[in-house]
Amino acid sequence: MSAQILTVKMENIGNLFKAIAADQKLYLPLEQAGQVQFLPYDPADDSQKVRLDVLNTVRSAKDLFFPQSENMVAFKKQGKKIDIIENREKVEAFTVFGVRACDARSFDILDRVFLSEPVDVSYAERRARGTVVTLACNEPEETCFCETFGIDAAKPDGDITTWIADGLLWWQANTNKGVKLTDKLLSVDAGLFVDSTGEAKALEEQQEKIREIISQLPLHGLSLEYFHKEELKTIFNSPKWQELSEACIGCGTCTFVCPTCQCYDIRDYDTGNGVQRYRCWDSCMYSDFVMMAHGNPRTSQVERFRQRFMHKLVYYPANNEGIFSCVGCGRCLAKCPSSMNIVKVAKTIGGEANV
Amino acid sequence: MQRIGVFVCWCGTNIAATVDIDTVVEAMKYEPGVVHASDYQYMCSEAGQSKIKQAIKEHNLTGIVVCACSPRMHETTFRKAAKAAGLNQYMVEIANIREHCAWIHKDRKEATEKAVVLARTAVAKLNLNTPLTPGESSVVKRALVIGGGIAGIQSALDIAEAGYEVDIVEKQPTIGGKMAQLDKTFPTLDCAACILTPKMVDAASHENINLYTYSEVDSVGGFVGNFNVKIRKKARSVKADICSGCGICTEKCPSRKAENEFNLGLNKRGAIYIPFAQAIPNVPVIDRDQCIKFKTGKCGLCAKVCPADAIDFSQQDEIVEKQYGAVVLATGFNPIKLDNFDEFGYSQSKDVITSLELERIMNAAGPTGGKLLRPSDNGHPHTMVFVQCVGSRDTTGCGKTYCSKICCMYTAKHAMLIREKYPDVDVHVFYIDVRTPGKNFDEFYRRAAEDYGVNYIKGMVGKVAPTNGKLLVQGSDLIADRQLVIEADMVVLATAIEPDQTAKSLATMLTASIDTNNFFTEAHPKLRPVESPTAGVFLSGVCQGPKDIPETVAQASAAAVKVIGLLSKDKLMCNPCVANSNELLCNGCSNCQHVCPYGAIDYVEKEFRAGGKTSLRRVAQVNEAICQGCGACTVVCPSGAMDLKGFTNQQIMAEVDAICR
Amino acid sequence: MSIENKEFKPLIVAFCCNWCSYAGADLAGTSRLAYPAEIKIIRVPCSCRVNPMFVLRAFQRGADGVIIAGCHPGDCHYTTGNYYARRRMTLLFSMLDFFGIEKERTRVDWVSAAEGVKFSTVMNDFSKKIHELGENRRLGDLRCKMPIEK
Amino acid sequence: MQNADREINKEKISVAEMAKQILEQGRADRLMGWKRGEFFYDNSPAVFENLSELDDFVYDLFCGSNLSKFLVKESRKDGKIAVLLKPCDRYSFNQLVKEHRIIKDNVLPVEIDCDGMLDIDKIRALGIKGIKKITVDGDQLQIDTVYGPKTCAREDVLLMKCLTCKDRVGGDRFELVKEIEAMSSVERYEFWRSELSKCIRCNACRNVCPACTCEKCVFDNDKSGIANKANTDSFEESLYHMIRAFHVAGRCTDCGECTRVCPQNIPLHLINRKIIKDLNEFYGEYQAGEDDFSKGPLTRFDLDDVEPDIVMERGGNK
Repeated sequence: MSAQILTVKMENIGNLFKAIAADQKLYLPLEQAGQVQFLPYDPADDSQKVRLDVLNTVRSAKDLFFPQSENMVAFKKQGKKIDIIENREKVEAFTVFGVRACDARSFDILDRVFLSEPVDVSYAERRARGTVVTLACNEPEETCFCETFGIDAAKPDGDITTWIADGLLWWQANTNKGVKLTDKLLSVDAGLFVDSTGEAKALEEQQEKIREIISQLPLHGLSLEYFHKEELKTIFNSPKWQELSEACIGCGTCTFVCPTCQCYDIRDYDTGNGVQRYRCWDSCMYSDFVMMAHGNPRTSQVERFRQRFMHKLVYYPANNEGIFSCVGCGRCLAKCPSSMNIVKVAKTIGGEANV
Repeated sequence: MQRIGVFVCWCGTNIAATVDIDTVVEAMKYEPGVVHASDYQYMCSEAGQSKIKQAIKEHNLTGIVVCACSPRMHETTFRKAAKAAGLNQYMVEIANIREHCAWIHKDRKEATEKAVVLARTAVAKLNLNTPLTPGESSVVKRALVIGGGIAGIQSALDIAEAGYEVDIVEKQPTIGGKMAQLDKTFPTLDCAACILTPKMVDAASHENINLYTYSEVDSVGGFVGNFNVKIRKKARSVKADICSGCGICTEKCPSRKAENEFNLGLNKRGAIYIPFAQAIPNVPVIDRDQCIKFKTGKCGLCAKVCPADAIDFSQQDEIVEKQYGAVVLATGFNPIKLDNFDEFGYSQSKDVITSLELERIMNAAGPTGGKLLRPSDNGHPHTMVFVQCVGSRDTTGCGKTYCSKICCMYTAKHAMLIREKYPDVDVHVFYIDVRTPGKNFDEFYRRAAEDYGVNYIKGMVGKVAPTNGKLLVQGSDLIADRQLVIEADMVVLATAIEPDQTAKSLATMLTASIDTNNFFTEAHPKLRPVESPTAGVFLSGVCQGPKDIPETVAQASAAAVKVIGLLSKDKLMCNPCVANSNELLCNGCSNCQHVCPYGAIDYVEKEFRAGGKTSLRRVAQVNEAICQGCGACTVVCPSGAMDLKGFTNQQIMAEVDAICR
Repeated sequence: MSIENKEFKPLIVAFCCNWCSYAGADLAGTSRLAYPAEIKIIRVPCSCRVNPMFVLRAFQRGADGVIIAGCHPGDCHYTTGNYYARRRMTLLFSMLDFFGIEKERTRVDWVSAAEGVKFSTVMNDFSKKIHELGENRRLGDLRCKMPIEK
Repeated sequence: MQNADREINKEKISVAEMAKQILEQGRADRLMGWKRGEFFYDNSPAVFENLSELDDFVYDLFCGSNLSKFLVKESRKDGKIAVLLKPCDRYSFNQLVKEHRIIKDNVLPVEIDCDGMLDIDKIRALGIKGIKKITVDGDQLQIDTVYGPKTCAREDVLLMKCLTCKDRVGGDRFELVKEIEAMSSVERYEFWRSELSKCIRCNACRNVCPACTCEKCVFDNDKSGIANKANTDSFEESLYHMIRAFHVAGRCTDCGECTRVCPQNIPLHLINRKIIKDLNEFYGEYQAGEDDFSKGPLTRFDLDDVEPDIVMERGGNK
């Protein structure tokens, strides 16, 4: 707790949002038709309901850095002449407020993929322009198991970390991007924050409370060490995959709600006055995923199902110093139509080692 | 990628007047796939077609787009031209820039812009065309003629002459139709019976012609070359093969109350009757509503007196099912009902008659034995008034909008015959315009007006009021510009004619199209006047539109030639734009089978290898000979497995895209 | 065509069945009965060939109105085609209306081969309605409408 | 024509007991039912091959999923499979048999009773979190959570499809549809824009729908012209749901699965119910899957069907 901690009364959190949104776009967990999403905050529109109590948005914050679909390039053809038009979306600076600890960790997992050579230009640009303000979750749910991946839900990382405790919003900048935003806010409205670096006792109590709840969650103590130790081939050839994948209907829900899924497809669309090439999320559960000239390497749902969890628990860790490509946010546990998910897979494949 | 040639037609000035041809040709050069674009004054002419053929060879084109008139006009012409140049005839698309563009837009810029869009759309469709080869289907070497009037008889005779079997179905007990009721025929004034009855006898005796009189068509299935027709032979209650036609039964029959339809109700007939003496077949028919035996069970006198014992009360309707290669419609006409025209007093006085009734009165075989007598008191008329256009050229909605074409000539004929036989009778004719076009027709009318002193009055009749035995005809004389009243003994109304009411149901059965007046629509007034758009159905006589006997006979022979052309082929090229199912996508859910009007789809279990496994799947198969290509199945198929060759989903989507670009 | 400044020029796609309404359109042409040039006709074998996908495709690519013309029920060259089209289009229009798309943007009309006059009056009337409604903003793909620039 | 023969629970024994008997007596080689999940509420559909696997068989308040669509794949394997069908699932089963998507002879349909399944999203919406255990007593639920015990009424957390269950309670299933119809055209447009813009195009609604069983869906087939993987424009969102609603029109049995599985809780069943309401209004009452042989409303017609411009004249749709 060495760095400076500021607090804002919960009642005038609105002014904080207005201050942030003054010169850049601010994304908040807003309610739209009964669902909470990260949507741009519009200071003028007071019908927007900010929902900081909801644990997880259905579309994770990944959508702000790696959107579901984005233009790449367009071609226009006149007779024999083709000209290429760069029409990628221009990204200005933005802040996203209310990111949970698990989602915050997913950015690091995605960075390892998109920011390593060859760098993904549009992802890098969005990451550079975005400031992540995380908010600790006071009421984790039974589907949470971020602790398994060494994430401390009480102390989420991110450019700025905030907590809600004792009617106050506690604000702590961690990175220089965070400091820059804090200084800008202070320069705009000095009275916005109260410096309470010393008396953070209420905050520590809240953090203890969070950690205590997490220790009581049903999935507390779930360990995936089996996937580190066990040899890839035995996991791959386990007979349990057939039984596990029976219920899977091959939709893309688990992949599209997952904050760490990173596969995408590039498609062209003939708009009538030119061809628009764009990138969009793809799901390994789809039957035409990685469809190649000769056909599709994974022809049945068992193989596709196995590929998804092998990638998260075996292939990705193998390439990234053992870091699992899962942050335990629990979205796939809640949203799968057949209630099949990574925890059941881990327990069934891992056997007693994982209980 | 296709190599497409675009040919823009000027159509003389029809298109060039409002569409800037060069802009269209220039615009087409940039369309994807187009390698050649040119224009010509008359693309459908010999020179135009050879320009196309030459361009096909020179640029080795894989498809051509012709921007000209409607495909319904010259699609077959340009397909033949392409075929002659070695190109598959279905790699031809037509952009209709005349009827749908040049003729209906005044502003040149707007019309040109639309022409470019329509041309671009045709090119977009052609890019996705694939060569199609028409399938073949068999031809049944037998024709069906519906209607036994002069039109039906003439067509049947000509077809039979060519050696093909013909069946005539006539709903009256005898063939002959309306012409049998006429006395004399214009312009030669020879008697109708002298022309008609020999043809009726030929028809009856010709070994290739079978007569189904007192019969109706119940249902028609199948399609060109293979019509499957059910004919209902209504029970005559007389054994036709034994009856000698002596007619004793018709004289002895006690029930005399029935109106004689043949004489239009001017006299009565028995319950068992022969319509007229020269009837073919000369076999009586029992009218079961009038016959006392059928109504009360007593009588049966005809059976007793019949020397050949040919009466059979137990006879039932009989359904005959036969196959035909072609169908000729010759259903003829009827005068319209005059309920809407009571100002002429038709329902108030028996002396106000229609022209057809006058034909019966003047006919030697008619109710008055040919003497001109007033129906009310059988007296001799001294003044007769003819009223033209009763119900024809009527825009008020209670009559027919069209001109019935034959009334001016037959009224001139009536006037002339009456003046010649009874010089003491004054004849007045109220007319709007006397229309006697064609060979010897106008001379005929001028002879009636000048030589026979028929008083033609240009004006309309306002009212015919029957007052103490006379008919006060109140009309106007536009030339003398005065109102006048004529005291007449008889008034003859030249009534409008309309198609027989069976036309509507036959059109539905044969899916032949009819117009708002129930006349059958011809495929094209000039290019294909005697064929219905529905392949295998031909039109003969007034069922296609008002016409006189010379034209009817000419059209009847024309229809016969078309039928002979069809029957002479052993194999018929059937429409290749039919449905076909992509078996990899097909779910086998039989939704398409439910909607197919022709039952052309059935299912088969097939082996499929996918992903290393073979699976047995139920897939749809289309019988290309039966499918007519309507496309109902393609829309009800969710996965798009069923598609229509020539109008595929992709092609129509490409057309929509091209239009909205 | 950019949306604001230009005077609104609607784009209307008409699906005409080959046997009746297309022939009706030809007759309207031969009788020189004008109707607006913004109506473009696509020939289909029968009104039952028109797939709701084509109607939605037309709206997607920027059409402001779609009209389907077929034979009068009972006159269909394929005996039953227009009966199916009638049921399907009634359902489509009702669903589009349920999604809040102005219901005057779509229409079905029966025009026989002899009704050139009716064809032209129907097209003029439909085009007038679309003019009143204005540009189709609710059911269109912006990518197809906006020209592609830097 | 008569429906395919089926197994009825005559002696009213427990479902688990029935499952055991069927496998024991060999009346079927495999049985399709539900397997207990990690928590109390996440049961998964599963195929049981032998008695030992039946140990983690479960039939409780959280078996809302409709098993009939799995049979499209399962009935093509050799051997006979028994399937547990709740009253609302039977319509989907009949419809799939009618369309030859299920090979009837390889399946033994077992009709089981059901008195309403629960919706975990509704329980969460009541603010109940950290669920550890749920016990039922009468019409109340005792829920033991990390944040202390909570209770709620069973009636308040029933699945949407159970509120108007065709077998049990007869609520007016078109109530919400009528509400939307009463809105003005602009309001309806706004309502559907805000609902459909949530769609993440995950295809769960299509892959779970028993009426959507195409070998290759038009949205996956590039040659169809409307194939797409993402809602790159607001139009794509509407197009996907409109075309899907249209493909199942006249075949949708209103089983409510699409709304149950939608991760964004979009009320998709309202679109299908609107079409069912229209079909009933225009062409007479019809319940898809009532039997396994009759023709649906869109594959038949009447000579005097209503004209399309009835949509223009009807009141309510301002």
